[in-house]
Amino acid sequence: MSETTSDIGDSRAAPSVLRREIWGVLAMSLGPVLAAFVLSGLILLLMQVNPFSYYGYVFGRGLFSPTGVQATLTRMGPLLLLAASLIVAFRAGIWNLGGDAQFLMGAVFAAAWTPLMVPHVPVWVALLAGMAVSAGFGALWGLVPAFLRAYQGLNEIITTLMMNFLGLSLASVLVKLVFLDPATTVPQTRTLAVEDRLPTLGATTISSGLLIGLVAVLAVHFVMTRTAFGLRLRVVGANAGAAVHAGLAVPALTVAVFAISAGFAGLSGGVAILGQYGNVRADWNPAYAMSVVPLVFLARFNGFAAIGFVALFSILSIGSESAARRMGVPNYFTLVTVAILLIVLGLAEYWGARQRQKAGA
Amino acid sequence: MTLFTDTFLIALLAGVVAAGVPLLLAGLGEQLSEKAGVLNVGIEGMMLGGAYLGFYVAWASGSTGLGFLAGALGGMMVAALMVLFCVRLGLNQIVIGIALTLGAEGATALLHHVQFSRLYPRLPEVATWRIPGLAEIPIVGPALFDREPVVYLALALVPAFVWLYRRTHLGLAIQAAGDKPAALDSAGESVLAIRALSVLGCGALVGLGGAFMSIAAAGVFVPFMTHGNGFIGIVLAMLARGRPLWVLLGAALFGACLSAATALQVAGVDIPTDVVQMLPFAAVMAVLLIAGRNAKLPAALGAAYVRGER
Amino acid sequence: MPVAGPPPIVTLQGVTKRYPGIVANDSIDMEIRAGEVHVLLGENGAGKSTLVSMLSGLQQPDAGRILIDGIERPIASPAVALEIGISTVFQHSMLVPSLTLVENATLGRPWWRRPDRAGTAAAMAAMAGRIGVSLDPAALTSTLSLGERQQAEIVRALMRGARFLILDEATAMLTPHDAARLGALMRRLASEGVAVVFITHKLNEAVEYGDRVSVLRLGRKVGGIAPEQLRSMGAEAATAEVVRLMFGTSDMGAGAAARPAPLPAEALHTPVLELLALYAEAAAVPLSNIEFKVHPGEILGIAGIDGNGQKQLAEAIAGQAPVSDGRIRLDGAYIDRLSIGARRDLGLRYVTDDRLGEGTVGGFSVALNLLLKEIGAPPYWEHGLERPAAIRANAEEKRRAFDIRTPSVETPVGKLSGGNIQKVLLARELTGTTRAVIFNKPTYGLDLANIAATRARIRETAARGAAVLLISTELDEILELSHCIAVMDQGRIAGIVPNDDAARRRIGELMSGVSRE
Amino acid sequence: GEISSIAILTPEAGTDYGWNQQGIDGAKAAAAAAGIEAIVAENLGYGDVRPTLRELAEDKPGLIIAHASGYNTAAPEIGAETGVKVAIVDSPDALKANAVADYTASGHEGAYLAGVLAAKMSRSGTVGIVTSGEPPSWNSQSAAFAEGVKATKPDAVIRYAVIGPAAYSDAAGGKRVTESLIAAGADIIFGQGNGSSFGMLQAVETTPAADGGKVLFIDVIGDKSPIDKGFLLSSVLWNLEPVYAAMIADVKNDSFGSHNYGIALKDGSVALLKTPQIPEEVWTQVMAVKDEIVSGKITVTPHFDAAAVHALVTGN
Ligand SMILES: Nc1ncnc2c1ncn2[C@@H]1O[C@H](COP(=O)(O)OP(=O)(O)OP(=O)(O)O)[C@@H](O)[C@H]1O
Ligand SMILES: Nc1ncnc2c1ncn2[C@@H]1O[C@H](COP(=O)(O)OP(=O)(O)OP(=O)(O)O)[C@@H](O)[C@H]1O
Ligand SMILES: [Mg+2]
Ligand SMILES: [Mg+2]
Repeated sequence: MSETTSDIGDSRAAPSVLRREIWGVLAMSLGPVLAAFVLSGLILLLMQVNPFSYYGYVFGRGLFSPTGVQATLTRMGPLLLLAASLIVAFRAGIWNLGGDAQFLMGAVFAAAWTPLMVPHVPVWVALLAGMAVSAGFGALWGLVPAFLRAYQGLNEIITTLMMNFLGLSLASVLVKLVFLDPATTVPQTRTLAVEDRLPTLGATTISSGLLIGLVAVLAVHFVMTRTAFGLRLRVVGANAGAAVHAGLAVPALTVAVFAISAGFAGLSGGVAILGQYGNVRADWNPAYAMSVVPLVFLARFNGFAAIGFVALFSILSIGSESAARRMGVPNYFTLVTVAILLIVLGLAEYWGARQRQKAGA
Repeated sequence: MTLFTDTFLIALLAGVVAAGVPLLLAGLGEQLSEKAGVLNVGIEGMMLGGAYLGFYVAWASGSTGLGFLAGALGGMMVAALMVLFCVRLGLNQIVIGIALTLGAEGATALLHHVQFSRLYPRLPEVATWRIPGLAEIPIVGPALFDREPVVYLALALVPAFVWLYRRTHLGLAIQAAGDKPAALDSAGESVLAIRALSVLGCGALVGLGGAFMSIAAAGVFVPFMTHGNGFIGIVLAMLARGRPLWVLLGAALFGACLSAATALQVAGVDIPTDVVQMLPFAAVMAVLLIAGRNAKLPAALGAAYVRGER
Repeated sequence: MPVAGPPPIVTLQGVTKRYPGIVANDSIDMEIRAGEVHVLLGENGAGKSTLVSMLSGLQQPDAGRILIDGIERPIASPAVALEIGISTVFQHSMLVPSLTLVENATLGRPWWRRPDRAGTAAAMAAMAGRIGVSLDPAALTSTLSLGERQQAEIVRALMRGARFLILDEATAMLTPHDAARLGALMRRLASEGVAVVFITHKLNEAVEYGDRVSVLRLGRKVGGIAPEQLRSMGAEAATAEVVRLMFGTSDMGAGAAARPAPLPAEALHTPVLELLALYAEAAAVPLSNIEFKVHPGEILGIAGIDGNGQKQLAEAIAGQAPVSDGRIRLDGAYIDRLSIGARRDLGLRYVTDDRLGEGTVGGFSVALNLLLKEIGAPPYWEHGLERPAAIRANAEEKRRAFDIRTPSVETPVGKLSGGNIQKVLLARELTGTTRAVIFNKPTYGLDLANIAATRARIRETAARGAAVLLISTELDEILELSHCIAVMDQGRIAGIVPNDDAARRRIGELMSGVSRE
Repeated sequence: GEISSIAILTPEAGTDYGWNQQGIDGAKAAAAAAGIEAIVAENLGYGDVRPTLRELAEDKPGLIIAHASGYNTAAPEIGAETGVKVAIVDSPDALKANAVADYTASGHEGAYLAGVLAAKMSRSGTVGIVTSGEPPSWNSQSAAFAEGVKATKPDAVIRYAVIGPAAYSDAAGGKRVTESLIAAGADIIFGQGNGSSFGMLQAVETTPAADGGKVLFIDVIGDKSPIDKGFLLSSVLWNLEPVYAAMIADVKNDSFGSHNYGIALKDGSVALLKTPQIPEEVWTQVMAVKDEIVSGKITVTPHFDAAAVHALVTGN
């Protein structure tokens, strides 16, 4: 499963080429979105729903209404952190599909300990510590597959999927039996008071998780494309045999990749809890990581593109719930729209690659 | 009042089969697809497709046999999209796989909403084939040898696949398509044909597994009813490293753990349910730790084949 | 030119193939006739393999026509090629590693049929016997050395009973003895009416086995020698003519340099690289009791038939394979417990023969591949940050110095021709300070000019005081460069001989197991 | 105060003959009775409900009903942020004047009656409980059911099994586990689960009891008699309309948030479904027990934690 990314040599293009590229990128990103809406619009027509009103509501809510766009931006925070997590892993050729459990581990431990810390230390200390805890426990959960892969050669797709199932169960065991808020009958952790959560941006309801997520994705992008450490990881990912031959410490790098990747996933859980939700309920699993996986692939592991796709996905998921309700369409339709969008974006990528090849020939 | 009567043991063993057969079919299907170099993460969607179409046809026609056939067809219909996008056009297999799963989840839930959400039709019990002689064995007999034909088919597929992989040119070609497609291509065989065939075969098996869930194991279709069985199928296929018998063992292990969890609860053993539910996953991790060293995957797994590309 | 008799099996008319940034084949006209060995020559990257890929159906021309038996017929796929009777041994292995040789040989037969393993194995063994190589049809391909794989591919191609056989650098991995046998076979096939296209960088082979020569340069056919001409010319003159066509000058590669001068006595005091009773457990050919010393400035050749543990030896010294007993010393310090990177830091270099598998990262640019073993080192990285200008400058410099033919230094290295990938490897390993260098088949796949340049570089490396271990299956190369020659047989050193007048004979004896010393 | 509309949020679709459907139907009925509009947001899942809450709050409905225990942190927070009154479940302590009220809907009294009914109807003396998970509302009914059985027939055996940690849609699992319970001797199944309850129903319909007779099914929350094939013994019916109607009235009187709401046998918001499977004399006896509960002679205390349920069912 080696993915040869095309931006490896990062062409330093001339200005006119650049302008053409920007147009190309715009056409390449808006075109497929439109095409996807036409296709799902046809299905809506079959269901006797006016597609224009439906998508009017989707974008009206997800992008153009003040509270809607704030919800979209808030939703992006944890997703961006997961994108950062996956970019590190995928660029290093590590198929970490266990992001959901790593996310939950981070969420559960941050939720368990931060409310306990708050009375004793300044809030910002508690929040920073909570984020550190979440990253730490996310990373810890990632270390099992890391060591199995690095020192036993065990394929990480199997182990991360298994650790995912195990982690979901463990998270709910922890919530129900260990970190239970004694004050409620509902199995959930103690709640971090609204005023103790991560600050929102100015007078909005946008969680500062958005900023953390943006910084994380950009930092990861920079590290992976512009630093020696990132290059080492990419060598391991592209050809492990060559990495061994070049004298890279492949097992250590593998463990490092897992720790960073799972750490970001854990931090994503922590930021979601500390910034938005305040507590974790038993059996809670928003399954964000599985949604981000295809987005990161479509972005070809590029941080900027990932931000774009995460934004699009967030707009769609915030907007279509509202549209479904207003139009009387079952919410399941959102799944169909996302599926069509992913396929059309994949097709656009294919078409673009062919165009590039033709242009080069 | 003893709990562990014959009847109870039979039910537990039958439970292993009921939970294990869809996993076995999913694992065998995924194994076929992976051997040919296509990482099929869309099998959850194929399973749902099979579960829905199988149930619909069985319900509408009143024939479970037709239902199972339609289930295989439903899986193949979703698989055909995978063939078009990933084998023919070479799009990213993980993106398309996840998209197909989401799409099938949404589509079958919508269809269920329109058709069944008021009536929740349930099918009568599926007729079983009683194997004379074997069915008389105490406990094991009724649980294993008086079953729906699909169960026998699933079990028979295990040696069939061993035979296919080892003893036919097609088997060699499938392995070549996953390990070094260029070699297969230069030997004059179509990589696309082999991969398409494998993915369609995968879809048929997985769809049949889904139909088994909706027609036989549940007798009813509800949205998202495969609830992750497809992903467990992926794990089983990877765990088995190309050997069908290992898929069978893995599926049996999973089924056994589920039945064991039920048995423990029914027996009133007071461990938290969530802990009991971790059993199968913990068991697989244990197997991985003990036996899973150096799991080798086909070299070209996940990579689209483009002739002459360097 | 009036055509007498049947039309050529394949006729190329204005065939053109373009890749991004390069015209790999530029309007090529060529005829390939039954009963002829048609030798295709050209420097690395000239476009030979590209032509082969179009003849075998792996690529389609962007322009031009292909005629089969005088009738236009595109070779749309490998299946069509096979149907026409075109059988190819590609430059890079086309065997499935996870299948045995027999199973590889049966690929392509009808799906439903049961593989006839016994029958195919017998046929393979028979064909192998005919060309004088020995192979184990039941062996799993991944356990075989590159040389053994190449032999198996030749056998498989011959088994297909083709009327048109293409051999793309098929002798690159063979010993001169085996190459001669293959040559004789080509002649025999030609006399039986088969058309053979033979690509090689060894001009002596070209002149000896070829009926007709075509020379490619920068994608264009720049000339050729017709059969009558070739027959009348004599070996010497023909070689000179070929060199003129290929490089535009005729005094290339003239006469191998004499043996190296003996080392000064003081160089022999302290060895740089020392192996002490080294054992390594490996699946097929374990190393046992390997002992030798290499002094500063000394080149120790390792001769032997391919697959006798040479690769294990190189990997054990480089740190890529575990050592079960014995020690390795570099400049007096024990290095056998050190990691690959630590050994490299001490000045140990290993030029691998597996240029695609481990030597390079195919999807990465030439520029990055040139620095693959120095990631993080200044001036290319400062404080861990990439310095693109420095990386580029380094690449441009190496590209010039080593004559790497690439559209740009940003081109993914996997897109280069085999020989040019090899140049990237050499360029990477032969710069900077080195104490000991292991060369594993350093010139395989290189054209004449590049072989000469590479050999000069190996000499230079030694002259600067490094110890050199030269693993090669080319005896001439070893005799040209080495001070001493160790012969490997079955994972042992059968003997070490000084490079004197008797060396060639004694090596032959050692290789064939006649004597041991 | 003024009230022109109410909004209700549910995690799943309102077509499940269960929790979601009862909530939505109740809200619609209460709104219709009060002559106001009901806005329904269904199928929201348990992931992130805040955006929907904020959007609904924009239209300033008189009341937002957050109909899932998973919403009981988010709803009061958004209510406070936007100044909209919210009703939540499973958080009796969250009461806040003119802001938050709780309606912990627990059918435990009805489940107790179901236990009495099961004990009287069981031929084998073994009854089974199947649940798709262990949320508080399931637990309180499982526990009360067990108490009802024990109180009626102390030597009865109760078999208890959970399909999976969150196996709400696992219909095949529901059937498999139910079949195991039947094989363990149960001839009455008390089943709780959304999609998976159809698998339980299927098991009951296709598996004979140990004595070869019929196994009967006791459902919860909704009324599945329209789709019954003669195996539905009863159901612990919830009716949320009175609860919501009381809320609307309180909003009008500015007394919302002064007290919590509940469902009980007393006002008929909890009831036991009568089906043809129940013989008249048994029904009469069960109704007698009901009267004792209503009159306070028998008190049924809810147990919301899984451990209490395990203790009750294993205490054989
Ligand atoms: N698939 C491809 N994509 C891009 N460029 C290619 C491809 N195949 C060949 N080339 C380019 O075409 C040119 C000719 O390559 P080719 O492999 O035919 O050379 P060659 O004559 O066989 O050289 P060598 O002797 O080194 O094997 C090279 O510059 C190479 O980089
Ligand atoms: N991992 C392995 N398992 C089994 N056999 C092996 C393995 N590695 C090497 N061999 C066998 O050991 C023998 C020596 O291999 P080695 O690679 O050292 O030969 P070589 O002369 O260096 O060849 P080349 O340089 O062409 O690869 C070969 O016959 C090969 O089949
Ligand atoms: Mg070539
Ligand atoms: Mg070697």
